[in-house]
Amino acid sequence: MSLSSAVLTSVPPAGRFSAEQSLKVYDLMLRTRLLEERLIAMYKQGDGYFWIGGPGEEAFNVPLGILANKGEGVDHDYLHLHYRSSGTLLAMGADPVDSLRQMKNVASDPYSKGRNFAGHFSKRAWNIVPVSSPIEVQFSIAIGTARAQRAGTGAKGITIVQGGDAGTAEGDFATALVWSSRKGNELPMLMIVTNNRFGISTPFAGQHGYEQVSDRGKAFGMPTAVVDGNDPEASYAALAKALEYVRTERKPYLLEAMVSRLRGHSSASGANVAKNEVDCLERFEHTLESRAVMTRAQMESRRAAITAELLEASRHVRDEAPPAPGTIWDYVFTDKNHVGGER
Amino acid sequence: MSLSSAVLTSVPPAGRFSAEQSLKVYDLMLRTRLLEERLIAMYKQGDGYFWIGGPGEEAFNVPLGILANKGEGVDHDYLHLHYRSSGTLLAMGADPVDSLRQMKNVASDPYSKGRNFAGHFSKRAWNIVPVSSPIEVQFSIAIGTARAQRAGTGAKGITIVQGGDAGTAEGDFATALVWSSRKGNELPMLMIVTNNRFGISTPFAGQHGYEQVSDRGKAFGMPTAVVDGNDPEASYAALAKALEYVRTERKPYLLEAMVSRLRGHSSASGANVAKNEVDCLERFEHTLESRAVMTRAQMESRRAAITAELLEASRHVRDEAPPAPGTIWDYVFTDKNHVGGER
Amino acid sequence: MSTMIQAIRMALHVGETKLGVTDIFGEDVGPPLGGVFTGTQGLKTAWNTPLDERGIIGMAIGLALAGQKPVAEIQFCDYAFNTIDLLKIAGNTYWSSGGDWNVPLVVMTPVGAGIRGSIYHSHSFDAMATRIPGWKIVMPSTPRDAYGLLLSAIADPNPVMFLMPKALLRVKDKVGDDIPGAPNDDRVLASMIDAPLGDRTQWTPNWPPLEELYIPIGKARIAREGTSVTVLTYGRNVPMSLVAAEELAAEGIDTEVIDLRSLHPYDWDAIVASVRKTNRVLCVNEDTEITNFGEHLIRRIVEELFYELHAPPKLLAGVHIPGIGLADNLEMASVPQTAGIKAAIAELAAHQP
Amino acid sequence: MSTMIQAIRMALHVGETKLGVTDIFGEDVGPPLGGVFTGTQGLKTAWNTPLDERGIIGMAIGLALAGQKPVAEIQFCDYAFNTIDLLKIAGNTYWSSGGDWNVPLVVMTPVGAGIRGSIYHSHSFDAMATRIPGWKIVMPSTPRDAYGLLLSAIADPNPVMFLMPKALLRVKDKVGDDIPGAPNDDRVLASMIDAPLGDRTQWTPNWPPLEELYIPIGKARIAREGTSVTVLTYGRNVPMSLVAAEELAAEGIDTEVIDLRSLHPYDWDAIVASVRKTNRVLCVNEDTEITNFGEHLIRRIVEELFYELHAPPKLLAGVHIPGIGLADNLEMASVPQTAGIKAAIAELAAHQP
Ligand SMILES: Cc1ncc(C[n+]2csc(CCOP(=O)(O)OP(=O)(O)O)c2C)c(N)n1
Ligand SMILES: Cc1ncc(C[n+]2csc(CCOP(=O)(O)OP(=O)(O)O)c2C)c(N)n1
Ligand SMILES: [Mg+2]
Ligand SMILES: [Mg+2]
Repeated sequence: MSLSSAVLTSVPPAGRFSAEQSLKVYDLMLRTRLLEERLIAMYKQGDGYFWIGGPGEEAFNVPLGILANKGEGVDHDYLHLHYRSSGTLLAMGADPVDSLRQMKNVASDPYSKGRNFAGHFSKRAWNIVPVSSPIEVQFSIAIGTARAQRAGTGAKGITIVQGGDAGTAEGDFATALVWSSRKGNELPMLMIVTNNRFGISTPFAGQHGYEQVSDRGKAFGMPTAVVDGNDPEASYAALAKALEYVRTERKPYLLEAMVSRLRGHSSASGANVAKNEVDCLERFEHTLESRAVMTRAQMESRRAAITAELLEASRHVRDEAPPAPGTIWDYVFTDKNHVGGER
Repeated sequence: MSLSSAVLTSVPPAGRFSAEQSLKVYDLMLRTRLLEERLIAMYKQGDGYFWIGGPGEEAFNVPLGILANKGEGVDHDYLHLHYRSSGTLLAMGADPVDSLRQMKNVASDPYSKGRNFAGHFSKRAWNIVPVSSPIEVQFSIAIGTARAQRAGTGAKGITIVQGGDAGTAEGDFATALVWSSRKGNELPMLMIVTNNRFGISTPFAGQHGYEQVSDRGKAFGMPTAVVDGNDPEASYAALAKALEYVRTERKPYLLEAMVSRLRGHSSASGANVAKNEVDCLERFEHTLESRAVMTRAQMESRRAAITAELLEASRHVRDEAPPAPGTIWDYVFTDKNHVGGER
Repeated sequence: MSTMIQAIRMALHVGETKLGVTDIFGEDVGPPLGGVFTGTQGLKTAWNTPLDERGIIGMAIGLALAGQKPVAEIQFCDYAFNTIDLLKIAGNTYWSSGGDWNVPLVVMTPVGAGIRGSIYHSHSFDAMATRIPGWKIVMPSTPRDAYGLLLSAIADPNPVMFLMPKALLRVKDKVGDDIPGAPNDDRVLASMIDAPLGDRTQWTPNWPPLEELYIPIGKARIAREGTSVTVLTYGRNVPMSLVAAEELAAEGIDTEVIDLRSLHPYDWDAIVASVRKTNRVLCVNEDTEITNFGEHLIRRIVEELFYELHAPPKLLAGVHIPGIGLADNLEMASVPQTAGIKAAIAELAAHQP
Repeated sequence: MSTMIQAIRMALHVGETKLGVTDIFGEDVGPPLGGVFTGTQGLKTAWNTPLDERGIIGMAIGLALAGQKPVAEIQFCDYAFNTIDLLKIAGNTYWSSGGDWNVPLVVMTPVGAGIRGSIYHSHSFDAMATRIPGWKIVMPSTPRDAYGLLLSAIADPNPVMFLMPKALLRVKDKVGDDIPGAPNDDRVLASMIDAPLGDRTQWTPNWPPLEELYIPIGKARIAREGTSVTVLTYGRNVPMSLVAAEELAAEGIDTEVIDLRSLHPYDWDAIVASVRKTNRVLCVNEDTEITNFGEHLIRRIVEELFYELHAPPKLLAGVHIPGIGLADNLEMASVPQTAGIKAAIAELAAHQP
């Protein structure tokens, strides 16, 4: 488990964070937000071709990263994430500079070697399965890591899979519901829908026959819940409860988090500041201020420090080498010319 | 509407059939059963390569055929059927000899010109969309005919789509649920699952997280029902009620019929008589006998007459010509060499 | 003068007002966005679907069976690969039912590289599409061809796939090669049919008095006549090949560039005529090179015109790797570029039999 | 002496007992049926999945990511066409993640015509499979090759597709060409490992003491040496080509039949050596002929060995129509038959350059 999680495991579900915990979560949320802002700035300055990310999901994704059982293999949690998951990554301890590297598609990008878009994480050492652009396929793939961890195997980890609201219209979402809930063959799998009420330009309303996506889990006999994903304490508690259930019962759970989309869908839609959306960071700042956990000035100075740090990092990344053309041939197969039986 | 339906429209839902109606339904059920038996015999005698069909579904599929609004175009019902639908076809007025022709894959096969397996019906004049071997795709296609008939278009017909229980694990079943129930965009579509508790060799138990497939409709806000598909009167009533709802409300309805599989999955599994399955025809015969609607002797003579008729027809079909090799090139395009604009 | 995406939009407008198109749909195809490339802005029958490509193709098939005339969009062809079975059904229903049910639909989808689209916005679909019998497949390289091919696709009673070369969608057409009925001034056209930025709820397009134009499916266009080498290509690689040809003209190499426009049925007569003239062939496309449509063309040319060939026919295509990388270096090394086309033509021209 | 399906079952048994196979799954793969072709009878890790091919492939990818060794079956390749996007993901994950995650899985699926399977049990998958980078693709034509290729597929740390020529699954192997450790008497073998008809709940197989055998992926087998014409083929068309070759031998035509065994990577060295010797090439496979893998082979042969060729290379493949019809006449006219192969070889041999 990550260091940050040690700090927080003592929080009672649905309870308030302690001062120390608040500072930790705030710092991660702020760092995530500023990282996304730096990525958008890089895009706007021509230091990257495309941006997509998670401004508006920090209050949910940071607790997820804190609570995940980090490590490699079936005794740790597999994470099949969405492309708005920088909060989860940073909470698990990722270095923000690596996101800048992927944005700038330099050779040192550890997630894809300059091949993939920003936000498309991959980290085997932490069981972070590659984020793939095709929507919802992670729900069909997650059943496989979950099977490797099913009851009776002795595996301690579980599988966590996350996607957006619009994506639940794909058959893959149903695949995850069907396969995870087979009677006698249940899978230890937390399914998360981060509902920002949009798929690119298309509003949730008019595309779905239910009020809440999580209702779809009910017919399958699995527990479901909806949480205000703009509230880090509520999110933390809901996640802790869901994770506890899945870890213990080794059965599926469907959690829907209502979140915001603060910079629109992606750079393709401008990445401009959205109107009429709750800003979880602002809200948490108000809370911390009103609880006298932090002052405005402290917040400002934290913001300034991280901003400077990221700017500096992005300057550094700008000078890193692009991948060489010939590297396109790397990693097609694990062997250049593998012949069966030569183990 | 078919002649047979005129006879039956006066039946009150959930009520008993009149004597006349009973005879009509019995005759269609018997005819369907005997047709399937003839097809199996043809297979076993080498007059066909493969058999699949509906022995055990007559009590449900015959009422469906009776109640369907038969004809071509949006003012009639589109039928996207399963491969066990001979009862529906015969109830709509299909000539059984055409099924024999498809079994023998002769050129005169009106459903596929000797190209497709038995039970793969197609009849545009009656809105019977081609039965396709891939399981469940009909659920994704049915949303299109239903959209052409949605509220506001003035279309009088609705769309009926039917599939097996195992097939509901495919994403296409979820596609139909999602697309048919979009708020404000509901589709006039009756979805039917004929649940025989098997997918080939795989039992229902252990593959699904719910007791009844129809529970999956609930989250989508659509009415659902389960009916004893071995009882023609209950089936008739349940279908009448569901159809009435869809025709009037122009919204989706999910109906599950519990049916039997009396000859196993197909000829690949032997097409032998199954044990421990309720035989709807036998049951209905008991009912008619106990109600003194028909005597055993009358039933036997009916059976003998139809059997003889079908045997005679199959002898005739055996002499029909196979499709010529060169016909493989027919019907690739509607035009041999169509060039756009030449309307 | 218009862009290809404007030409597509205008064709769809003609489709829904004159040719019976009832439904234009796909992800983000309806208001407010009108398509991620703006292709469906302001169209009265355009609507947004759920995020479910299988539903989109199924919907199109169902509408076509019900006698409607649907135009479905898959937002990027990269996301059509979970629907191949349904595309096969669209292509085989007429045949399987022995001529009972035809399936008159159009699927349009942006294809290819050139916009730094990384692994999932750079795929090609031409090789895949040509593997699905029962479909007609077209791919324009100019706005005018896009307009005329799309109208032919809509008029056609069979399933037609309209592949949109995404790198060319915003390129302006040459003057004179324009859309009949559309204003020549591109600013005027934009003011009439491009949705404004920001709030669009009050906006309606002002369509020009467009005339019908049908580019026949199955007929190629000789984009440049020449005698030294034949280039068989389509979509994005057409303008690239033309640039290469112009550069080579200075070196005395006279290249014939054939824009196939239709991939199926393709214009075999045009190919034969050109090969008989030049005796040297280069096929250029962006799809991965193993089991590639250009290989089909080469196979047929070799089988039927072997003794006409003065050099081994060549294929220049995407390399056979699992994706197209985001970094410039990676994308450029993965799909044909003008310099590579030029070198391949020059090599063929210089080849001594 | 065993059938190919028995050889596959024995390889899977070795896989689950010696090579770490953890899960063998698919529709009807587990008890009681053990596969629609009996390929998975009696295996301890075989289980039945829901009827959902996307789930099956997703499950395989997930298990592979979790370090397990899954073998997934798609009941007929005809039902894999809604999973192409997932197959692409299996093939691109290692590349996309810059070498972070490999995906060691095996997908096996029956392919091809020859059992009067009509429109949806006769498809081929070789052309489609070779279009998906990152996969190794193998296809046996004998029980022994099936055994050895499947063991190599299981041992391989990459995704491997094992295509099962369904018309050959129940054909008995020639004596001497058998599985190491399996009894020679086919009745003895059947009594040991074939499930009884009827109730199987009490049955357990009695596995022979099988030995590991690895047929290297990427190496072809010269099924018949010859000097007149080279036939490049695989799967069901290998025995057909051998029959054609024997018949032609009487007419003085000495055919070399190369069983590719691996479609990707394929054995280019073997192809080059043979073409240099015979100077005439025929590619034979059952898939539809437009954008066909044989066309790739021909394109490469033409590009690299043009001046070695004494006749235009030929492709004999499935015709480009939407399906394979049920009636005998239709199936026979749709995919290569022995007589057609023979005629094509004879024509190539007789060709005067
Ligand atoms: C299979 C597939 N279809 C279409 C797309 C294009 N696309 C990218 S994001 C997106 C909308 C996703 O909406 P949602 O699932 O709600 O996630 P969000 O972006 O709102 O977090 C679409 C349609 C895609 N990436 N994959
Ligand atoms: C997409 C697809 N996958 C697999 C098959 C092979 N198959 C044919 S029938 C069948 C079982 C269908 O079960 P169910 O849906 O319950 O219908 P039933 O046959 O019981 O009426 C399977 C797996 C198929 N035809 N299509
Ligand atoms: Mg969303
Ligand atoms: Mg069933």
